[in-house]
Amino acid sequence: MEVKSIKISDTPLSIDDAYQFVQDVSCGGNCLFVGTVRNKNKGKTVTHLNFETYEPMALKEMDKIADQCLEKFEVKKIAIHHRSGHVGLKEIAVVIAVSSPHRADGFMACQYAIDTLKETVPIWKKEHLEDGSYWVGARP
Amino acid sequence: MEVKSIKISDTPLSIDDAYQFVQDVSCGGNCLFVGTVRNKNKGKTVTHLNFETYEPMALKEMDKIADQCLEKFEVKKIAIHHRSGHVGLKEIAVVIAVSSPHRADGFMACQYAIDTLKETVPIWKKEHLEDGSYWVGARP
Amino acid sequence: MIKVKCFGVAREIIKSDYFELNRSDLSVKELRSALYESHPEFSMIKGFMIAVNQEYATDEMAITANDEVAIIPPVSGG
Amino acid sequence: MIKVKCFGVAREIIKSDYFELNRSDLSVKELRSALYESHPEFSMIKGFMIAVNQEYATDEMAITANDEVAIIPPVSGG
Repeated sequence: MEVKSIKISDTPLSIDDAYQFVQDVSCGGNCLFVGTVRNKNKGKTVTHLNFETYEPMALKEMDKIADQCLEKFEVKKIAIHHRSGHVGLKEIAVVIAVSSPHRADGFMACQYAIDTLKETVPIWKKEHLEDGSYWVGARP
Repeated sequence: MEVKSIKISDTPLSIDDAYQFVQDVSCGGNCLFVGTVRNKNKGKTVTHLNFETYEPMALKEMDKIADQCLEKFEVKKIAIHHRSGHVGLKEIAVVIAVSSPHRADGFMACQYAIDTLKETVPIWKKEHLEDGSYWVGARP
Repeated sequence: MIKVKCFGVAREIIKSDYFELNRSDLSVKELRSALYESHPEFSMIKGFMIAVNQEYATDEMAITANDEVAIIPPVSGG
Repeated sequence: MIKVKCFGVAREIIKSDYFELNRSDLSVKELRSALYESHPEFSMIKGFMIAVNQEYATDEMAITANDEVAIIPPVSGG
């Protein structure tokens, strides 16, 4: 039985796809994190994002995070799906879904996965503003 | 702007309904908890659940939880949807969705909401097994 | 006459959706005692709360005939 | 010849998807120094990691011509 779903997609992500993958008749708790594009960042007006990925390495790092979640927490299945390319306002940038017999582990695993993804997965976000664009987090 | 969606429904719940309600262009983080019916509990085989509700009071208590989340955490919108009646295996018993500018608050609010719901909201779960049924948590 | 709504295991103990008490006013504590007396099976469950007008009530609270009263056995939603 | 993949702000600094270094082997630390020397703009970003064969590499690691090498500027997914 496949317990990990790891994906980078240049087309819109579906919350239901991630949910359907993780949902399991042996688990009562499903925790999901859905990251979306917001219209403001530090007071500036955002028009859209562009995600650049080092795809094979990003998939490997996402897979490692999934393995860590399965090892550290009592989790049955995990999905980590990330967008690439042009992502508009309110669109989904990332979906993480976790199923677990006990909900506390599901929350911890889901939070661990998104926190770690933001630190280790080689994906870069260019934020496009009304008056320019910049690579998020690149400069001091 | 309505920031709370509180519902008890005798028909299947939709994750997307809860997500669409909370999603907001000012928020980058959406945390969801989806409680589903599992096939085993303490080694016994479950066939389905039946939820009985004291509906007007349950809605009031769910509304209080939403207010507490909005007050305690930096949360923009919250949805708390619960099923009533016959709920089959793998079906959704409860959906909680929270949008927040910062994800840590979203996770805390979502977990607070489901933990508190299980303690205070007058809803009763009858678990139907292959060989009988019982009210969950009623007896020592 | 005070009418008390019954849910879940309480409904099964009372064998009805409601319980009628031939009193015009009493405290929550007195209602509890009356229930344990008329239906000793209540001592076999984990306890119960009383709600008055759809709010959890303390033992000291007074109940009158116009109040909406309910027995709240241990909840198990979610 | 060692070919180094460039992403994000590194791609904009290098002005290409890759950077070619006329060496047959060197350490990660030496690659870093070579990059800072050829493109001083690297000192204006928060730093970068080097990946060798799609894994984060330490400064001591050796790079040879057959390795897949990449500059990993501060990541910002999610």
